Amino acid sequence: MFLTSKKDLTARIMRDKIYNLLLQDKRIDGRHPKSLRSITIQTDLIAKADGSALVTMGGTKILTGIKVEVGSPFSDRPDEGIFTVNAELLPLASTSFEPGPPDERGVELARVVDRSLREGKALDLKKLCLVEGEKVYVLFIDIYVLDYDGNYFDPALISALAALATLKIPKYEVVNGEVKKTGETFRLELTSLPFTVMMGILGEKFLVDPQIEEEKVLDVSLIIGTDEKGNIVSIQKNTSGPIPVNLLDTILDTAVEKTEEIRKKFLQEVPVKLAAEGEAAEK
Amino acid sequence: MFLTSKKDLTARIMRDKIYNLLLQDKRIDGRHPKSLRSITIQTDLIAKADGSALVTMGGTKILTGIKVEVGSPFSDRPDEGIFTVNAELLPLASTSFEPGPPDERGVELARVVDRSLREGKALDLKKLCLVEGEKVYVLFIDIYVLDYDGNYFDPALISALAALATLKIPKYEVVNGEVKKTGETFRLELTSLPFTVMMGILGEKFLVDPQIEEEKVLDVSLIIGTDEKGNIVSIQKNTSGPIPVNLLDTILDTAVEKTEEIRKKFLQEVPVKLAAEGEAAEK
Amino acid sequence: MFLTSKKDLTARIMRDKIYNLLLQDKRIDGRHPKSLRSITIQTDLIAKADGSALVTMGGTKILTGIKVEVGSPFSDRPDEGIFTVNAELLPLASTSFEPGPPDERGVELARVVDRSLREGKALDLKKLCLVEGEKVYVLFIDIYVLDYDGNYFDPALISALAALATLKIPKYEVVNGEVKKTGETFRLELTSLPFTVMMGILGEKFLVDPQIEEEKVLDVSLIIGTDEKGNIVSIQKNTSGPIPVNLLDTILDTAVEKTEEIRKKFLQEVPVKLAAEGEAAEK
Amino acid sequence: MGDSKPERLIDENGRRIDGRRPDELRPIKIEVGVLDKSDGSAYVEFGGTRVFAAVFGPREAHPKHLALPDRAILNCRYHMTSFSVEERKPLGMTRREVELSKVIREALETVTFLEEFPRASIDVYIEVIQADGGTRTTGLTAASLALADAGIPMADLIAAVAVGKVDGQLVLDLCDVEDKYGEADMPVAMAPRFNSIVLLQLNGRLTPSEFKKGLALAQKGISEIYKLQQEALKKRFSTSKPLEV
Amino acid sequence: MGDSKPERLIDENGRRIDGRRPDELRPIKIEVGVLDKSDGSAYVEFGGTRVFAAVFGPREAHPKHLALPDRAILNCRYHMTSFSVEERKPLGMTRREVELSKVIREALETVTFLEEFPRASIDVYIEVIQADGGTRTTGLTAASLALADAGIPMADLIAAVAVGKVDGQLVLDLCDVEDKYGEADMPVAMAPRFNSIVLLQLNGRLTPSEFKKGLALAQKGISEIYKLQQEALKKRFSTSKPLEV
Amino acid sequence: MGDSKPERLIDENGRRIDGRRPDELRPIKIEVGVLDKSDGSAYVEFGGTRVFAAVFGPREAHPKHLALPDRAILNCRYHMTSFSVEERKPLGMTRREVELSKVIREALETVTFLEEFPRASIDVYIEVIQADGGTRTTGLTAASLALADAGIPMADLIAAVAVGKVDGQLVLDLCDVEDKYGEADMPVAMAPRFNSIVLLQLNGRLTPSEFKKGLALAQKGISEIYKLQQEALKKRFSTSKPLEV
Repeated sequence: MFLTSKKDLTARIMRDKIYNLLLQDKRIDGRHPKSLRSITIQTDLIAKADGSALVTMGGTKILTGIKVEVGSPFSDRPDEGIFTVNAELLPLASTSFEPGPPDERGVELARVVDRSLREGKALDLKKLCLVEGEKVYVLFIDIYVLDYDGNYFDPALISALAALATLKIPKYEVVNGEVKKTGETFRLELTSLPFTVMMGILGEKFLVDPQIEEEKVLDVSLIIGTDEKGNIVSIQKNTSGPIPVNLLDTILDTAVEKTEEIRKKFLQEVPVKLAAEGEAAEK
Repeated sequence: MFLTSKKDLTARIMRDKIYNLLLQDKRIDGRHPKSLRSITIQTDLIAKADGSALVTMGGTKILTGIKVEVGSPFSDRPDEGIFTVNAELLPLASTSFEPGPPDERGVELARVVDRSLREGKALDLKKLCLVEGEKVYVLFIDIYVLDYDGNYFDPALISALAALATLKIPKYEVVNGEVKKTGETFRLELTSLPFTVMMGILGEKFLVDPQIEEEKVLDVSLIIGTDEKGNIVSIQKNTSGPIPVNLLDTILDTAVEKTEEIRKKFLQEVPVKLAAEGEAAEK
Repeated sequence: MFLTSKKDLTARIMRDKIYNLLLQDKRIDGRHPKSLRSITIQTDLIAKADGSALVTMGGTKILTGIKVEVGSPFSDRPDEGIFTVNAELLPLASTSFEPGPPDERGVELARVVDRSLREGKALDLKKLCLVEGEKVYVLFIDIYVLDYDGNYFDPALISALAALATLKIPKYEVVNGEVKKTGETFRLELTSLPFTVMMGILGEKFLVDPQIEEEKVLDVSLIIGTDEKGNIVSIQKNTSGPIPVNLLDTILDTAVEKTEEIRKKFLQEVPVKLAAEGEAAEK
Repeated sequence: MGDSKPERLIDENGRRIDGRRPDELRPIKIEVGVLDKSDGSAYVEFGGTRVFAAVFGPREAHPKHLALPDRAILNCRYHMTSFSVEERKPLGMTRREVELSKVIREALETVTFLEEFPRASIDVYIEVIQADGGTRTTGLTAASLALADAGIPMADLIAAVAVGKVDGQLVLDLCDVEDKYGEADMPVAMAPRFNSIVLLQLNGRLTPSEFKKGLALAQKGISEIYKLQQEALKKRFSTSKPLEV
Repeated sequence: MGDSKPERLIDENGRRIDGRRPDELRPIKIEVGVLDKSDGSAYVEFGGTRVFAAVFGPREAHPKHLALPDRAILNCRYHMTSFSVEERKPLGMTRREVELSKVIREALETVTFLEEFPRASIDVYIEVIQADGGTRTTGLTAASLALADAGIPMADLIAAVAVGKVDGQLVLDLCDVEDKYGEADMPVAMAPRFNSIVLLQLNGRLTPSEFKKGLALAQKGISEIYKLQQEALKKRFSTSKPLEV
Repeated sequence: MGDSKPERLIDENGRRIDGRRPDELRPIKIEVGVLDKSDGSAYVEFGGTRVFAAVFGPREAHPKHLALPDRAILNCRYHMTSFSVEERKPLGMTRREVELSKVIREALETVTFLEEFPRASIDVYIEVIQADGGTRTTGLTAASLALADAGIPMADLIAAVAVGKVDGQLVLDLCDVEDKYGEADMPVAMAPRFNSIVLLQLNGRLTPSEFKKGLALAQKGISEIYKLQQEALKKRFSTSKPLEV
């Protein structure tokens, strides 16, 4: 594209329709430009996972499960547990997803969720160490997009956090340097609750949490993550197109406001155990 | 397909020909519907393998070799050795095979042979343990289809069993928990001799051990494995198409009969060492 | 092809042009048939590599870097370090290179460089042993073709040797069987300096170090490696086409002569530390 | 969970580990039309086994050189989430998933009028989100509903269930522990209107007479499942409320 | 090298680990037209970060079924040599490289007149030969020059740089140690003529006010880089001497 | 077997480890037309080295975009079974197999009239079932017979053998132990009618004069092999009895 041109005729017509609605602060599904779609969160629904959550955000449906294993720490962080995030855009979720190993979109989704959790300091990885330099917990956070109606980023992070919040980690005892399952489990304290909100820009207007028809015609979109203190903890411009610099201030303010709305919803729905303030502040 | 329709004209003509012969208990290569093709078995032909066998069944030719290594047992079976079965449909065997990693047919062949050996209890895996929980024998049973004239399942299992029956396993001594080759070898006792027979159904008739022209026009086919006591130890319906329930009784009886015929041939050709009855009965 | 026929018309015209020049001992870039293109060698340009060299030979540009790690020796050579050679024909170097894992040409390049180093006895691998049977140095020699104007073999080997000659290997101390970096480094003595020269044959004539336009029309080409004593240490015929037996004598003599020319250039440019004669002679 | 073999899988009252009688199915939940973006979909639970299936097509086969001149290609992918099983399943397709995708596809091909859509493809995706025995039969049951939901013409629905042998006794609809510690697992799928078997595998050891009894037991289960499928389809075409898993 | 965290990243005089002021770029070296066999190329150094970029095209898209009827496809591969980083990078594309290839491609698409070349492809290859922070921004800076060198029409060049937060202070053009031990890394790329951001990522933690100051700092750096780019292009079209790395 | 280096590879009588004289080939067995389903095939043994080769084609190149307008593509895959070598070879193609497939293909291309079959492909598959030295030369010898058996027009057959240096002496047709513990291995393939070399590699160290003697030794072996090939082809076209390995 040259900056914002979209040449395809049908796309143009849809773009005009969506843009004209936006000028009146309206959207094709009746929302206000700054309204999120409705969010539902179910946790603990996969008994074989150590933690799991099914999250819907409008018509987008995402299932995340976590398996806990014991492994070796990274040599430069001998006293910290490890987590990895994978994301699969399942072909049953959309005609635009193909079977096979994650393409660049799946990789991007996983990495944006990973960065938001990591830089948003959701976990205290030191709590996941069993034997320093030897044995630590390894959390495999696996995200599956089951139905894709636009913006998989925000619900993916919500489902990852909901699965983490309700995670039951097997307890181990250390006997002569070897670790053995005790049969009990413990809950992980979260040290922060970072959430993201996807922003779409069309002309000089913007909207939050685009659904699929909107996504297709936006000039550009970006995902912004913030924590409960209003810090920005992750940004990802995820499509081609220009972001006018002068729009960014308002967009950022809106991001802080909308992620706070998600955070409230999350705290209502998910029995999260938050670390005491003092602890959470360290790193 | 809708159940048994095969629309291609040439296939239809061939189907009619084969079906009309079947109605007279005849086949295109002169066999009776319940006759197997002739079987030849050569063992010990690959000196670098610990066991090997070349089996022909009519025009289908299969080479299996076994390499023995020492590895760690599975944690839930600390006192048992391990075997794995791989199968490659070599491109030199047929225009329908492509170079590259095993496609679904190669995977299916390997898994059907694996299940037949495992559920048919051909081996006593406890005899393949060196140090409980630490070191066990690992048998790599690798099957190569060299020439494909229909039904690779039955000769593949025959060649795997012939290679197992003549396998020379390197002896190890255990010295301070370490294992060392002694330079000697020992033979493995087989605890059972499961064989399969492939059954093809055409209309209300069926035949055994289809060759390639028959395979192409069958309504459906299945592979049935039995042991020497007449137990059914594996079944695999391996093509699309319906199996009429009322044909199954006769098909099963025939399977038991024909695998017994293969077993006799095998015992004539291969110097197999069978475990004493008592032992074989355990699990 | 049937022996030397090249049917494409443009190729034919170019071939005739190059051949007619050759008959007058001339080439399209003004060189004599037995003249190498000019060679430049820069070392130590990648600070994050333990050794590196950028080599140009005419318009062909190759960057090699070496990373040193500590690993386990091969069980049949417990007192020797290990080196591996990889080569990537980067897509930015030529329209004929594709992104993705090395194709057969990249594999061939890596293996020819590997064989030339190994059989040319450039390194004394015993000097790369830390704890016999336990810990040895592992050198990853990674070759990247940045610009491809014909004959990547000779400059690839030059760059590998220049990176080896200037390699700074981290020193380790052995403390209770464990190895620990001391923070110091040492230089590797080279025990020999094998170089290759690529030879192109056209009719009954031949030339050295073809550039890309020549490569495309040659009847056949081969790469010959020699050491400083005039031994032939590697040969690779690397294209289809016939080598007339009667040309080989002259070609070999030229190869010895031209690699000696490369060797002189190399010794001028690269601060190589050669092992004492006596040591180099052993194996 | 499932870590060690229970002392007995059938108690003195003939009850199974989860309280069922030998010929009893687990609680079954079926919903059709649960995923918006596919042309047809279904969600099926057999006890702890939970499966989504979605269908796309008929649509132009892609890449084109795979298209067949006289009928549609039916593609099928049976896949499990990494956390659906006891030990984390590695990402990518295991050999087991490759094999099951094949036998499920062959079952579906048997009842689908592919000849009506030359040069097209019909893509069936099955996603097992929790595995507690019988995932292939549950997946196939779901897939045939998803095909129906997509309006693909079929000669019949496919209903499927596994039978097995546990502590020497034939039982219907194995759960994971019964599959793991039992003596045989035999998945059976049928096109009930034709009394035809469209998928059949046996992993384990049965006498011919046990096989026959097992098959009869499977047929009994299949006729129950078939009814539930028809009810679910009827419900689908009268209403469309959102799914709660 | 880079093995352990320095005690402080900014000294009492406000100087950074490599002696720079917070708002100072590293020494930048730009050469255009450095690789003979591509249609356009550039080599860019930002301090220890060294990157080649090459462009092929517009040329016929291959395989053909990927061609678009109304515009060119822009492919982009960002790749690092195995020895460009502290720990040897495995051969093949890491997930990080896959993601960066995507965001760099999207930035380039934003300014390129792809509509002028229907059914064509334009292929951009970026090779990082040494990584010392800011490889994606350096790579993008180089790639837009390589596109210009190839004569591909663009609405503007792209100039890019990372800003970050180190020891609590905002700094321009992070080097590796600052990236690793700092609190935030925010790569920014712009089409300066349009005052538009074409790449934006944040890995770390900033307050909204820090974000705004950081963005202004990035804009300052970008305008300096943009000048250097224009000079390098001018030089390219007046002469063409060989590159010395 | 082959685990440790024998004290000497040539004894005081000038006999090699397997009793041969330095210029002696191993027992060679050649059969043409051994695999039914290919268009041409051959089985060749050089002592313990055992190889099948099969040819398919000329047939339409697939996928079509690979077809060449003026000649056939010749594809070649040299592959070893996992158990053909001392240490189990991993499944899939090793780098060695990739390289050998290339040089074998180039040798075959040299003598094949590919121009007679525009847009076609000819596929050559070589399967080494036991490796005891000289697998590429044995494979190439077999492949050229399989091409002849398939009726593909060729300027000449290819006969091939390795020469080497063992305990300081030049020997013909290396076996595995000689290859492993010898000083040089030089596979040579020729089109004897043209006195042209079509494959040549050297792995090891030879003086120029040793090279020349070695080449002469190879030529001697090649002329013997060439005769055996011709006899086998004659036999093929007069009879066709089944193969016994």
